[in-house]
Order: sequence, then structure tokens, then C-alpha cells
Amino acid sequence: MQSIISSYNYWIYILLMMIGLYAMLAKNNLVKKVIGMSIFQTAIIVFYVSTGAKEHATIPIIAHGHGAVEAAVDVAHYANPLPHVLMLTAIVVSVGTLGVALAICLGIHRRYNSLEEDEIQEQL
Amino acid sequence: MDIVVIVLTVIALLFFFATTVGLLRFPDFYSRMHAAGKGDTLSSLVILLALVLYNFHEINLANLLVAMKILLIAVFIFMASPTATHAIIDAGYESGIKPWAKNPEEESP
Amino acid sequence: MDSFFIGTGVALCLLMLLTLHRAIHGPTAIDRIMGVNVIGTKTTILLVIIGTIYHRVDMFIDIALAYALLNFIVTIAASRYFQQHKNLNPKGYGYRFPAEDD
Amino acid sequence: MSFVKQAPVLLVIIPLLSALLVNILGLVNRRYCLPVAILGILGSFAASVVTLIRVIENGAISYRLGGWPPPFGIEYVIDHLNGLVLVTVSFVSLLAVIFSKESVKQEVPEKIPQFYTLFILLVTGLLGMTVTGDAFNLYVLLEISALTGYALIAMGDNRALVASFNYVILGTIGASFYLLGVGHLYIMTGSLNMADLLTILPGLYSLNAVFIALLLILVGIWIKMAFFPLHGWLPNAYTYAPSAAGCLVAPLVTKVSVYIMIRIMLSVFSPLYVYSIIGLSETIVWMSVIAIISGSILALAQTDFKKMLTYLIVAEVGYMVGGAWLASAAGLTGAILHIVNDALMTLCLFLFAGIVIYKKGGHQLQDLAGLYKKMPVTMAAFTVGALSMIGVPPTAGFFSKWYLILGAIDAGKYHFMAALLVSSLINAILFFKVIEIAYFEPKVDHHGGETEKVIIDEAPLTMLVPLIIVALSLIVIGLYSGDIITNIIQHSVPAGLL
Amino acid sequence: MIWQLDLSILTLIVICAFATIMVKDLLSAAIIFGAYSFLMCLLWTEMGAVDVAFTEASVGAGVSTVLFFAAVHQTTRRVRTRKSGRMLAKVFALMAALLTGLVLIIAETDFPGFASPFTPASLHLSPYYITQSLHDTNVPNIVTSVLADYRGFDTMFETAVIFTAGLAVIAILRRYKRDDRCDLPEPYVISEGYPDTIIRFIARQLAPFIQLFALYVVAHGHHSPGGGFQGGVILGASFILLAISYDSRMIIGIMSERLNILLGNIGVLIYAGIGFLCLLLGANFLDYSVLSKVLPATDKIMARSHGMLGIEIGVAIAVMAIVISIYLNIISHGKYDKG
Repeated sequence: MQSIISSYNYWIYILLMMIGLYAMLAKNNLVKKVIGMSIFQTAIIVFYVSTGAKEHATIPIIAHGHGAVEAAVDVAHYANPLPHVLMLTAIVVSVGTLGVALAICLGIHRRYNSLEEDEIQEQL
Repeated sequence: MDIVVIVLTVIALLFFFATTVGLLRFPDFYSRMHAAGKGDTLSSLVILLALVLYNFHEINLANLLVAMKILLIAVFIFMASPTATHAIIDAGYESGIKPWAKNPEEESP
Repeated sequence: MDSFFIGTGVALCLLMLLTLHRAIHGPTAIDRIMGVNVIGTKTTILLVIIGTIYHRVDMFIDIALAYALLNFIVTIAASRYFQQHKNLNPKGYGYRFPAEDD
Repeated sequence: MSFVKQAPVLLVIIPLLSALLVNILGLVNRRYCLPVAILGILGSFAASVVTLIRVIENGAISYRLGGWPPPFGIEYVIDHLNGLVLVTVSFVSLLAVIFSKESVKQEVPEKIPQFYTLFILLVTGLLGMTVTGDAFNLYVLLEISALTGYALIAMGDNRALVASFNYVILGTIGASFYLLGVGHLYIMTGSLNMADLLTILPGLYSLNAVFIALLLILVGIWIKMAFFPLHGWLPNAYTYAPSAAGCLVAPLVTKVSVYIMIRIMLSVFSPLYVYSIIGLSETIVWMSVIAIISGSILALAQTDFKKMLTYLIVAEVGYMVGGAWLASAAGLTGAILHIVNDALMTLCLFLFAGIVIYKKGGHQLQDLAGLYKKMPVTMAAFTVGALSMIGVPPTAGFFSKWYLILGAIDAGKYHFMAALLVSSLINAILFFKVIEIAYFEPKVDHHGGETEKVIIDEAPLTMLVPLIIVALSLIVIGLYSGDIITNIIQHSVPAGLL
Repeated sequence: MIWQLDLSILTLIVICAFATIMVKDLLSAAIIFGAYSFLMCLLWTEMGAVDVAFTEASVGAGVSTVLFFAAVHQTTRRVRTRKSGRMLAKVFALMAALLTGLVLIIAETDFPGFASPFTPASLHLSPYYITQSLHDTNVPNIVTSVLADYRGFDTMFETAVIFTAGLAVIAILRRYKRDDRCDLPEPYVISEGYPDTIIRFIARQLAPFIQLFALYVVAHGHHSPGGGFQGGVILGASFILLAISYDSRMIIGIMSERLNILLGNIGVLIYAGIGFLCLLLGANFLDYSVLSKVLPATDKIMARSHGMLGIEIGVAIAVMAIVISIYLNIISHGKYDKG
């Protein structure tokens, strides 16, 4: 039981990743592919954030930090902040990619009046 | 104080449960929306009240601020949730969903 | 008291699962919007509850506040779609029905 | 502030600032865009030359961003290897931006400020990827260069959008695999700094997770560099891109990805690990053999000149990946030298294709007919590029191929040598076909009787001068390649190799 | 982290992901994707990653879902179903997905225990950040201090990524008047009951609150979750709310295209400019401590804190402008007029 719980996050991220990858490669509809891309990227974020989780630790904001500098900060008491920082960047990147991908979808729909990959291929 | 919090939370959970049952079991879109819009807003308010009470266990400035912010959430939910409900109902009406009637020919899926 | 709130959180998650049924199965897209709106409200509540479990509500409250405000935008945007398009076709677009040709 | 001391960061910051400036000035008047763009890239070129000279004199430089010590902050590391790549990247982009003046006016007349901003941001991304010593910082810059690449390609003609969409999907898979690989390294070691990883990882070499991290990173980068089975996005994307964008994207993006692969192999994992412990060498060399042969054959099958060039890029990527995985010093030297040479050769050919598109409006092989008489200088430069691609002695292409073949013999991988020779042969057939069309085939004229009077009709000077410079530099690098190897590349090849 | 919630939320997430991929209607897929992002936000809150959760909250609810709606609005909801065809692609995709999954599961067996405080990830770099951040920068929110200072260079390029994305959308979609090739006929009739007073009134009342809250998020990012990016997205979302409930023209009246581009530039320029200022003052790029030479009454530590605030403001401005710009471009199909 303990081992299942302890690996659960990693299994779920692998599952999400497979779903996303499948959607990106197999789906015929371009917007579906973009959705798959977003799921794929969130899967990676789940992975990173899971590496930063710590049992019995609180959020990485030092308590009562206003004003005076605390003498000692207990490391085990705070979650690992570095993956959070990295994933903030990754979320921003994924939003940027999403915007560009949707814009390209719109451009394609404007030219070919379709979002289905095979219909577009026929028109090429 | 804890007992009050527990009682309020349980009441809220019951309301949430009722909302969900309504959402699942009601026959058509409008009645489902009715359950969702009313039940959700009310139970949110009750549970937020419980959380305000729980967090206000000792009176100081920080706790007051937290309590005020939770109440602010309540205010926003009170403003936004009915408007959202209205928008959804309006959208449904505009797009031509027929209300449910006992007459089976007019029954919506 | 913490375990009580954890229990409350899990109960809310179960209710979300039930609501998700409505959000996934529709039958119309508007039912889905409704389901997601309800999930959004529950998310706001859960955020505050998680904050309470962590004993750091002051840090979580901003997220909940942002959610209460932004959930509204999603719902308005989605319902706006129908006001402009009016091509809701409950039979053709359901999850369980094969899509009909336009 | 001294320019020399701050040059490592300035070579990234100057283009970034000039990109913003281009965009602001573009709101005022479009004529300001190009000069500012040229100035920005010129500044970055100067900074990279200064940095390279400093590296040659004093050895590797480390620059601490924000003043934080390396494993905690982000660090820039410039050694001989990336110093060379930096100069190449900024040189190629300088020529490409000068070339773009007329072609942008013709192809994307309405979006000049956006085009130049994206153009310089792409250069920023590529330079940043090259200079960084931090695995995650590399990802961010990879995404900058990818996003700008998507947009620049999508600005091309009708089919460019579809090609660009495929590029978005595959590029995102590639970047995400890279990120996932870095994540695996992070969970095993807790560090993101390359030098730090190099010291921590040896204790973990026996674990599967480390091997899979390497595998994920490699697959991610292979998608980005269009290594053969993963090359699907490249030909269409590069063919239908606007020619000014193609001149930047085609020579640089794949080469910088190859550089990243070598950097990951040598500076994150050690040569000991990648060449001996995991035993992937043989497989990857075979894969690159397949890449070289199939890239060349596919190029032979094309009737579209630009598409033919894109398949040649696929084959050239095979050269470099194979050379890097030969596990011999000569092979690695050849691969690194080929990064430089191939960037210049591809630039030369794409500049030529750009001129043809500008003059003729198409990029089929038939459009080249009769060009020798009309554009003698252009065709002379093209011939130099073609000879270099084939690997004829005085040009640069010969020397890198020579080292690759030496490396193949050293490592006993004769199939790789055979692939190189076959590919050279196919290149020769290919380019003589092109030259034949351009030189001998008389221009078919429907009006008849006017073919005798051939007027020399060269491209505008802004297009011609970069082409001539590239062609000359191909010869110059060919002549001085011995110096480049002894002074620069020798230092970046690890000592333990054969 | 709270494992009971962890399990239940993860299960919900997987259901949502499956449903998003399976559902045969793009609008419904976008809606369920909205729910997916809500749940993601909850998951991250529960794991203690409040800043990530805040970003996901603002991005998921404010931007990405709305962008999906806008894109579907401009194209079509239709997903054609065909029984035959693409079998090869499907088999190939399934193989690729399964292979990736298998490889990752093999790697997973070597991972150190989940949520253990003794993993290399928790022992190598993070103790330094946790113990020294307050001391070095006087910022209690460790994520903010790592984001904006220790790894501030990443964040600068993160802003540049958003800026690039905005420009890319303009470059791809924007159509100027004379470039109206193959313009499709407007297939949909705008409804008569369109001006909805209730929604407009509430939106008008809420928008200033949202903007005020966004400014608070930017300014208070040092002490609580939040910061430039989240604040910028929320600011942008408030404009999007107005654009949805009124009309895009109103927003274009306030934030014209030129102003948008200019603001996006200025935001990134503030960030890079502060870094460059450090360079001019003789320190390394983005080394804020040297700003104490120019800022009155600050020591080196407070200078870092103020430097971070400065760049957060830059990020907020850039992100706000770019979010609005992307939305307006997508909703008006590049024509930048109605929608």
C-alpha cells in the first residue's frame, strides 16, 4: 500500500504523458492535437512538482518573514522551491506555445477551411 | 467553537450533495441549472462562513485580514455565481433548448 | 480537526467526481459548462480548505480569490459562444452519439 | 563595465535589446528596422569574437549571472568548443540579416518589424543555447528559438502554415523530452548546473534512470535536429519558409542542436559514460549511416531545388551525429569542424536559393535553367558551395569529411566511411545535375528567337555580397582548417579518446 | 502534501484527461480541459506548490481556456469521425506512447522515495535556497527570490518567450486591410438579444476589483504567492472579461494595437534594462545588489528586494499586454476589429 501511494504521482504522470503523446500523434483534428500537447506539457509539470514534494513540509514561504530575519530556518520544514520555480517558467512556455499553435490552427482554417489533417493533406 | 464549525461544514456538505444529486438526476437543462446555481452558491457561503469562524480562533490583525479575505471571496461568489448562472441559462435559451415537459415527444435528452 | 478537514476535502473530491460525470457526458455542451462552473466553485472552496489544513490560510486565500474571479470569466466566455453561434445541436455533438454531418 | 569582461553576457543581451528596439522603432518607421537589426547582430558578433580570442588566450571563461556562485545561480561557460560555435552563429546570422533586406520586402512586406524582431530573437535564442552552462536555462532558450522558428516559418507561403504546425507538434515533443530528461537528472542528483552534474553523476552511472535521462535528452535533441527517423517536420518547414528566414533557420538550428548534443555528451555525461559504459555507440553510428544514405537518396528524388537542399541537411546531420558517436578523437574533431563548415555551406546554398526565388519567383530545378549566363557571380559562388558540399579539396567541406573518414577508420567503423563516400558521390551527381541545368540547358522561350541576347542580371548588392563572402569564407576556412583544429578544436576534444 | 487528497485529485485528473481526448466536439473538449486545469491547480496547491498553483489558476482559468474558446469560436466545433483511416497513425502513436511509458516506468524504479525529505533533489541545492534566501534577499517567498534573483536570467527569457509568442501570433494571424485574401463569409448570425445588461453590469463592476487585486498580487509577491506573471495574467484577464461582455472594439479603444505592442516591449525592456543597469554600475548582469548605489537608503540586501520588485512590474506589464494582444488577434481572426 505504502509503495503504491509513494509511486502514485509518477505513475499518473506517465499515464498523462502517454495520453498526451497519443493525442498529439494519432488525432486527426488539429485543435485536438493542441489539447494533447497541453496535456503532455502538464504531465511534465506534474513530474517536476512531484520531485519537490516533501512529507510534513509546508509551502516554501518562510513564516512570519516580515521584518526581522529569522535566526534559523528548518530545512525539512519547507518544500523544495526549485522545481516550483522551474515549472513556473515551463507553464509560461506552454502558454506561449499554446497561443502560437492556436494561431497557426486559425491560419490553417482560414486557408483550407478545415481542421482535419487528412482533408488539408488532400487540398495540398 | 469547533462544534459550530463542524456543524456548518456538515450542513454545507449536505447542500453540496443535494446540488450534485440535482445536477445528475434532474431531467432537463433548466432544472439542473436551477439546482446547480442555487445549491452551489448557498453551500459555498455556509462553508466559507465555517472557515471564517475556524480561522478566527484568536483575535488579531492577521486573522482579521484572513477573515476579511474569505468574506471577500464570499462576496465575489455571491456576485459572480448568479451572473454566471444567468449567462448559461441565457445561452441555453438562445440556442434553443426546450424545457422539459411530461409530454414525451418534447422531452429533451 | 485537521483530519476532519481532510475528510471534508475528500468528500468534496467525491462530489466533484459526480459532477464530472455531468461535465463529461453532457449531453449538451451547455450542461458541460454548468458542470465545470460547479467544479470551479468547489475548487475555490477546496483551496481554502487546503490552506486550513496547512495552517497557512493567508497564503492560499489569494489563489482562491483569483479563482473566484477568473472562474466567472471562463463561464461567461463559454456561454458567450452560444449567444453568438446558436448552432447548438444536442443530438449531433454528444459524447455517446456519432457525429452527424453538417 | 569593461566590454571584454562582460562580453559573454553582452553577446546575448545586445541582440535581445536590439530586438526590442527594432519592434519599438518599427511602430514609428519601418526603415529603421534593418539598420538596428544589423547593428545588434554586429555587436553580438564583436562580443563573440572578443570572447573567442579571450578563450584561446586564457582558457575557459565562467560568467556568473546575478553574481551568484554556480550551482545556485546560472552560469555561462565559454570554452573552445562553444566559442567557435558562437562566432559561427553570429557570423552566419550577420550575413543572413544583410541578405534579408530585399527578400523581406518582397515576401513579407507588411510585417517587417515583426519579422526582424523574431529574427533577432531567434539569434538570441541560438546564442544563448550555445553559451549557457545550465541545463534548464538551455531549455528556456530552446523554446525561444523554437517559437521564433515556428513563427518565421509560418510567415511563408500557403503550405508553410501546415509545415509549421507539424513543426510545432514535433518541436514541442522534442523540447518536452529534453525537459523530462533534465528532470530525471534533477531527481537523481538535485542539480541543474552542467559542471556540477558532471561531478555528481559518475557515482550513479550504474542506474537505469541516468541512462534513460540520457536517452530522453538525446531523443529530444534528435527531433530538434531532424536526425533521420525523426526528420519528418524539416523538409516542408524549411522549403516553404520565407527565404530570408530559411537562410537563418536552415544553417543554424540543426547545427546548434548538434552542438548541444556534443555538449551534453561531453560536459554533462563524460566520454567514458557515453562511449564505453552504455554501449550505444554502434547503434547510433548505424542509425547515422541510414540517415546519411536515405537523406542523400531522398534528395536525389526531388525536383524542387530547395527541398533537395533540405534533404541534404538531413544527410549532413547524419554526418555530425555519426562523427560525434564514433568514439574517436578524429571523428569528434571532424564533427565539430563540420558544424562550422556545414553552417556556412548550407548558408551559401540557401542564399543562392533565396536569390533564385527573388529573381525567378520559384524554387523548382527548372527555374535554374540558364542562370550561368544571366548571373555569373552568383553561380560562381554557388559552385563553390556545391563543391564544398561534395567535398572537393580546397574547400572547407573536404577537410571535415577527411577527419570524419579518418575517425571512422580509427574506430573501425567502415560502414560509416562507406556511407560518407556514397553520400559524397550522390552529392556530386546531384550538384552536377543542378549545374548542368543551370549551365548547359538553353532557356526554353515560348516567344522564340530572343534567347541569344542574354543580359547579365545580377541580384541586388545586399544579396550578392553575403553570398560572395560566404563562398570566400568557405575557401578561407578550407585553407586554414589546420589552424582552426590545432588552436581551437583540439582543446575541446577530451584527452582520453584515441 | 496530503496524500488522501493527492490520490483523489490525481484520479479525477486522469478521468478528465481521457475525456478531453475522447470527446467528439471541440467546444466540449475545451470545456473539459478547463476542468482539467482547475484540478491541476488543486493538485499543486495540495503538494505545496502555491506559486505554481497560482500561475495555473490564472493561466488555466484566465487565458488558455478562453483562448481555446476563442479559437473554436473562430473555426469550427466539428470533429469529423470516420471509422476507417489513420489506423497506421493510431497504431504508431499507440506504440510510441506505450514505449515511452515503458521506458519511463523503468526509470521510475530507480527514483528515490516519493515525498521523502532525503532525496538528492531536497538535499543538494534546495537547503541553500531555503536557509539563505531570507538572509540574502530579505524576501520571505523563496520561490519569488529564486525566480527573480538566483535564477533571474531564466525568468528574463521566460518573459521574452511570452513576448515572442505575442509577436508570433501577430506575425501569423494579423491581416492588414489590403491583405484580405480568401476571406470566408461570416457563417454565423449574431443574435439579437446580444447586449446583455446583467452580464455587462456585473462585468463592469468586477473589472476594477480584478485589476486592483492584480496590482496587489504583483506588489505582494514577495510575501505571498504571486508575482509579476500571475498579476499580469489577471490584469489581462480583466480586460478579456470586458472584451467578452462588451465588445472587442471597446478594449481596442482603451488598448490600441500600437499601445499593446509598445507595452509588451516596455515590459521586457524594464527587465533587461534593470539587468543592464547593473552591468553599467560595474557588477555582473542582473546583480541587483549593486543597485544600492543608485537607490537611496538601501543596503545591498534591500537593493535585491527592490530590484526584484522592479522586474516583477516589468513582467506584469509585458504579460498583460501580450495576453490581451493574443486574445484580440485570435478572437478577431487577425483583423483586430470585432469579436
